[in-house]
Amino acid sequence: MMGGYGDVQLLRDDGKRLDGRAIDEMRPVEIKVGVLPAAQGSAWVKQGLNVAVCAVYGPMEAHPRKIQRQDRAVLDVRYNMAPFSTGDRIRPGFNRRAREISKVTAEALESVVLLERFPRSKIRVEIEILAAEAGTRCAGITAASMALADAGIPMRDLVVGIASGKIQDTVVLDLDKAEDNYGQADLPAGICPNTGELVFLQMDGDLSIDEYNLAMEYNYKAAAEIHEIMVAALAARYDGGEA
Amino acid sequence: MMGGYGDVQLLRDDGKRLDGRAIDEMRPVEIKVGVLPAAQGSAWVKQGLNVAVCAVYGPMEAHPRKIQRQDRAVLDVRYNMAPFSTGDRIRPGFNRRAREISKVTAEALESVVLLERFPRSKIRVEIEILAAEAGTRCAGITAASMALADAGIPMRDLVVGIASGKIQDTVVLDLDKAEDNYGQADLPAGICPNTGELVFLQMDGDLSIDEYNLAMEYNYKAAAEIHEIMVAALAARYDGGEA
Amino acid sequence: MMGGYGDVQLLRDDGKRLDGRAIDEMRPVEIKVGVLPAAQGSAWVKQGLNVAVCAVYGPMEAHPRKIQRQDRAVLDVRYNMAPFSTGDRIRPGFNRRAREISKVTAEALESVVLLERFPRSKIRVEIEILAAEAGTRCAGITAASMALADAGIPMRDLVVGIASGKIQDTVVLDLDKAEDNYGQADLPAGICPNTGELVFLQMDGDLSIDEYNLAMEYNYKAAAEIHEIMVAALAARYDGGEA
Amino acid sequence: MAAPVPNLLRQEIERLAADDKRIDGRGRWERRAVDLEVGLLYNAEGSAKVTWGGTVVYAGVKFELRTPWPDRPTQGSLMCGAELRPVAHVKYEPGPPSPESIELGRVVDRGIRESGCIDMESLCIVPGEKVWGVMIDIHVMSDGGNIFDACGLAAIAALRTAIVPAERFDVGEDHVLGVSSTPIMASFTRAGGRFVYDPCEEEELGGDERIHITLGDTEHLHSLQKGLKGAFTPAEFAEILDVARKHCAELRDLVASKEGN
Amino acid sequence: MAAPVPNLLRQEIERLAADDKRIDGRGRWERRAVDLEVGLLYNAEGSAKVTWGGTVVYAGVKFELRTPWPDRPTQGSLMCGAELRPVAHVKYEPGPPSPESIELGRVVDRGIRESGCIDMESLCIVPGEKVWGVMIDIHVMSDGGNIFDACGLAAIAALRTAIVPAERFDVGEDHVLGVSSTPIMASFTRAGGRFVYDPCEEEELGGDERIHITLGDTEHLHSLQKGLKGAFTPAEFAEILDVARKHCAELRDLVASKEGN
Amino acid sequence: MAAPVPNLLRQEIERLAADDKRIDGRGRWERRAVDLEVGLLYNAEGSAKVTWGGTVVYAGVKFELRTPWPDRPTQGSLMCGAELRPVAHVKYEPGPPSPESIELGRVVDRGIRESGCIDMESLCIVPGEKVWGVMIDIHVMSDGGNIFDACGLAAIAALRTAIVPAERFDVGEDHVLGVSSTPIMASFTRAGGRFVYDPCEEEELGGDERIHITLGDTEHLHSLQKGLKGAFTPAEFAEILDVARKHCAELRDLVASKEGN
Repeated sequence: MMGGYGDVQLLRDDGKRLDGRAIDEMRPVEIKVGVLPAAQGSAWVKQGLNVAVCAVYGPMEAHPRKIQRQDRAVLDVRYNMAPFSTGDRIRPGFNRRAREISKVTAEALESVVLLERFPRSKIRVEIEILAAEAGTRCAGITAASMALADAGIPMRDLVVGIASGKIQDTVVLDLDKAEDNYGQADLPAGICPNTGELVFLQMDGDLSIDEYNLAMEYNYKAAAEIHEIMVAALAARYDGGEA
Repeated sequence: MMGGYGDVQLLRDDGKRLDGRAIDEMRPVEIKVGVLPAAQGSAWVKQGLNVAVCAVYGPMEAHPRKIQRQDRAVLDVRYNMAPFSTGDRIRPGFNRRAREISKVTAEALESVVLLERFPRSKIRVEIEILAAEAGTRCAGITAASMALADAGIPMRDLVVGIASGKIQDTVVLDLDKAEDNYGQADLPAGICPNTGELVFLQMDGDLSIDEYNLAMEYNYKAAAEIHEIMVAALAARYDGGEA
Repeated sequence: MMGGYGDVQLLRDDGKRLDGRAIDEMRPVEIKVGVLPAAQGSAWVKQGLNVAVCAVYGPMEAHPRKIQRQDRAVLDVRYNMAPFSTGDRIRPGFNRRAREISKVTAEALESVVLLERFPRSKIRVEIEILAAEAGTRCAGITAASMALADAGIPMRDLVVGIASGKIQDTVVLDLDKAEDNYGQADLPAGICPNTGELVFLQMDGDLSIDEYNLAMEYNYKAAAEIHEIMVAALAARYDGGEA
Repeated sequence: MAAPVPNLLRQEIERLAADDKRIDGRGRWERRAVDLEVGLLYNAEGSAKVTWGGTVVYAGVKFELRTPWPDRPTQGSLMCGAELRPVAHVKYEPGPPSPESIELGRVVDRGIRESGCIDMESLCIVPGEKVWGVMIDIHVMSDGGNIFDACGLAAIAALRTAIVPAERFDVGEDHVLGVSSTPIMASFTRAGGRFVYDPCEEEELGGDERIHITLGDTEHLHSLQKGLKGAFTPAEFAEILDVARKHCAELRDLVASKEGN
Repeated sequence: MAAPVPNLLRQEIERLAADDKRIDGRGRWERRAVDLEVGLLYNAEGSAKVTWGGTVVYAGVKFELRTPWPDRPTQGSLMCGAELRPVAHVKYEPGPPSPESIELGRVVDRGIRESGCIDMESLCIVPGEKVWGVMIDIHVMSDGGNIFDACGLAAIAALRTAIVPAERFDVGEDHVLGVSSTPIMASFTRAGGRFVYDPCEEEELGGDERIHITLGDTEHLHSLQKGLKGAFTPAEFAEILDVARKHCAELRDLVASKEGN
Repeated sequence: MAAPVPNLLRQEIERLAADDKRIDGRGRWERRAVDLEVGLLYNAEGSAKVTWGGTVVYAGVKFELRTPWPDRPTQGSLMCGAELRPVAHVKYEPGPPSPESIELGRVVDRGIRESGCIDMESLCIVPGEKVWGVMIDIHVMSDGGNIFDACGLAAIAALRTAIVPAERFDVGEDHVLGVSSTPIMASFTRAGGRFVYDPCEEEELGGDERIHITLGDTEHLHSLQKGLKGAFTPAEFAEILDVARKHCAELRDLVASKEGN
């Protein structure tokens, strides 16, 4: 955000975006569950050219003891970008950005998983970004809630990760890479599709309060669409009898 | 020490030092205790332009178990320089110099704290250098013994940190930054003002045995002066009823 | 291996190697045990200009508990090159190469040590390379099995570390530094001299299956020679009554 | 420091909340006393100390000469880091940066960076060759609750009073670092079931969700962060945002009052 | 994923071995089904996904411009790394690279490097100044046994389908990375007292010795590695080597079938 | 290696001290036998092995070409490090450098550096561009007590016999590293209530304070360090210093006897 590239043209004369999308149109989303045989539950999310894969393990005994909670499970969440997922290779290992995203993703999921059902245990959620084209933290949150569902972990609601943003003083849904690099703001959110609650929220850049409200309206609209794809993916898994 | 800058003039024609001090005169010292509300005990020491702040926590249960001592408390001492405390920013994290100073400071304090009163427990001593102008390890030791006193930890004696050194073949008290950079020797000591014992001693550079004896004489003289300031600071704390 | 230096001449016109050795001749080997007073068992191996020293400690209680095995001892093996052991100084600390060699060395030794005699315990094997002239992992394995014997740890057999390789399309025994740098293949093996079994094997470069068989034949021949030196060193230790 | 009795404390906070009260007697949207001092520290090119209730925070600014990134040859850089060292509270352990300290540093960094208050072009000395790197380090010395707001305040105050040490680096005359606006953070925590502004240490023990909002001079949003476990509704957010506007404006005036000293 | 019952399982594997059978019904030298896909991942200059029984592995190739080593001014460089991240199995923990992952990466690396399939001279752009660094990263996503062979296959397939992104780096036109041969790894484990090819997860639970063999197009050996506790005889090795030749040839054809897609 | 029985051992040491005796039969100010060998190690440009009672220590010197620090364009650099690796004693664990090993390296380093025995200007090759970096690494192989003095001795002996490998780096002819004096360390520990010189392993088990003194050729002090818990008086220090002078002179002669071999 705010890279000082105000002169990059991101909207066409016909009001559409460079890739032909309308301002309130999200990139195509595909979702599959049960993709990793070694995991308890897993999911694969493709949003535009992003690919996020998530494995869930557990509930299992939490160790060392000092991380155990007497009244609930702990979620151990890692968000990781594969070295080949970005334009320039990134060195393996947990960087500051990944640690922050892991933390807020864990907190979003803790808000919906019925942790009190599994005292003293641990649930591991492993999010791997295999290809990154802006919006990976949102794709990762969607993948994580799908993998938890695939693992049969009880939840109050799913979580949909989705972002809107601002480019050329215009609020748009679901920024792609160029829009993220040269845009003016990004507002990623984690929305519970049934309750309408927010369990994840970040923002950077520059948004007036009215722009914030419009961006959030787009996020809610997209969350409903993605929710349908999620439900269909879960249904396909159990219809197919693969479990 | 021994930077090979023998031609830098550090004494004026009138025999005084560049900042006007006499050769056996220390920099102004200010001390306050009870400066950090979250700590069990705390102290702030300003010596010249050095600022050292210390927080003490405990005694508390020592864990993991393997660090416990059945017959006494362990002291967990950290000396740390803030990134902005020096001319060039220093990267956060514990470097070799800080580890050595932490070790010898801990050993100095262990020599006076009545550790046997608190078996199996731990006392944490956190020394933070916020501004460094030569002599921070000594200011840190003084701050630490004040913070321990403020926390009500029983001690055989206080410890005063103070250094003398050699510049232009002359022994002087309490080197400042230029004197430290271009001088010939530094002799920091930790002195118990009541017993007269040494619990901390380092030295580097070049000192004849006679020069060593004179430098140590200056150190003892200054320790008595600083001790008065320390006692006054503790008295002010309890008079003021802030505890 | 395969550095692309095919034009370096490593064989003389008389069929001998640059240092005068025949193609199936190994470098001189010297072995001593009981060289480190603080260790339970120790050995010093000089092979050519390589110097490998090994200390063994234990069996001792394995801690932390989670590394304990109910039915056997664990071997904790470290292979480390001293900073001054190589042409360019190497930074202290465990690098990827050292970790791999430590792993395969441990696995070789686990294949001969009677671990089941010491349930829940740990045996530490510390290999230090003080001078490196190609072949240090093999010298380290030989030193380790000698130090284990010196410590009185029961073993099914000793292990001899020895390598053959290929230079100028010719299979040769025991590559030295130039041969290792400019050669075509290296085949280090860990051979049990009594059973004839292999407990360690690596290879890189380019070897036809026939070349492999010849190289391994050389390795077995050398292992028998080194075994005699090992037995003599152990005998000297106990004859000398130094234990 | 009282021993934490989380369950009893939580019940007490809930009981008080039912009467619209808080554990330290404040109103729901009331702030604790804040004291700001600047320019205290030798060697820091800009510095600030914030005392905010029982919280004490220092920030220091340092400069270095850097080669610019090849794709941004005329831009300097800004780096903001926070350390939650064990000096600040019995709960902080030594070791590598915790997720909490990384989040703290990154949220403060985004609020300042994204406000655009520092023109990266103004940090250029020789295009493609030499630019200033500005580094703000925040040192939390005593955690008495709401360290996010205290750190944000210390950071912007240290920046707005910083002097670029051009003479020491032989690249011209010392000058004030140009900072064109004053982004301010306001933080809220759910305590007793409802959100409150400026949580104290006891209110943070509940561990319920926090919302951090950074507003610029024109009341635009520059950074948002929801932290910790919990969910909230858009209506709750709208109410909070309104409170944030008032407090950010007040604290912006406090910063202004310390400049030019 | 069944809970591991090592002792019972070991007995069952031994019982089956006495009848020359394996736990998943395969013959001793039989391979599981292998699926190979290439070019799947945006941003990777070459990529491959291998599904090998219950094992799933991705490999991605990236390029960077480097200054060559002073003693090899006309040579580029190759780097191959593998990560056994906790995504792949409940048994993998987060933390610094384990000895297992280091061994995996280095064995795959040696097989490719030592085959000479990439001419380091072909990676030179300006001698002494600018060469390509080729980096293959292998990401194990699901460990269902025999990850070594799956990683080796993914790595060489990603390399053989990689495009050198010269345009993006302003050093000419994009072109295929020249890879002159197809080194393939074949791995064997002792299970039930004898060696088997392509061990499944249950067969690996025994923890007995493994042998990894990399063969080039001409059936020369390029890399050998014995892993884990255990001893073997030269005769056993000779038998294994023969099996390896057949399977390496088959998998080499599989890679070829995906090229030029 | 006897199992440590600290309490009984401490009592025994105290009992002996009352009769002015030591656990290994030595007098209070007596030294154990010291053997010094130099030039043993291929690849090290200078090397020494010290066997000091049950303590065995190697030191090796390496050289590298460096760019000088901008503020000292005509000066090379010296770096001295010590490793207390787990090879040396059952009490040493693997892991990052311990405070003990850092202190050891820094105390040895200061004794050599501050004596001025190496003229940093003599390490300059091209002012502002190219200087020598001299690196002494000390490897403790067996800790039988008083490793400080053994490490100090090994380091200065390795330095005084080191050859600058100028030919290998293409900057002239190989030559002796000029080392103008021979700083020697002498260490004392409180055992049985009084100080003793050259503590053995058993005397160190008490864990009482140590004093390390480095003296130069003219008996000037170049480094002091008090380590471990404990207090001492100026009078005790004066007595120790006198003993140090005698032993440092003896060991300085031992170093001299190995030079030019």
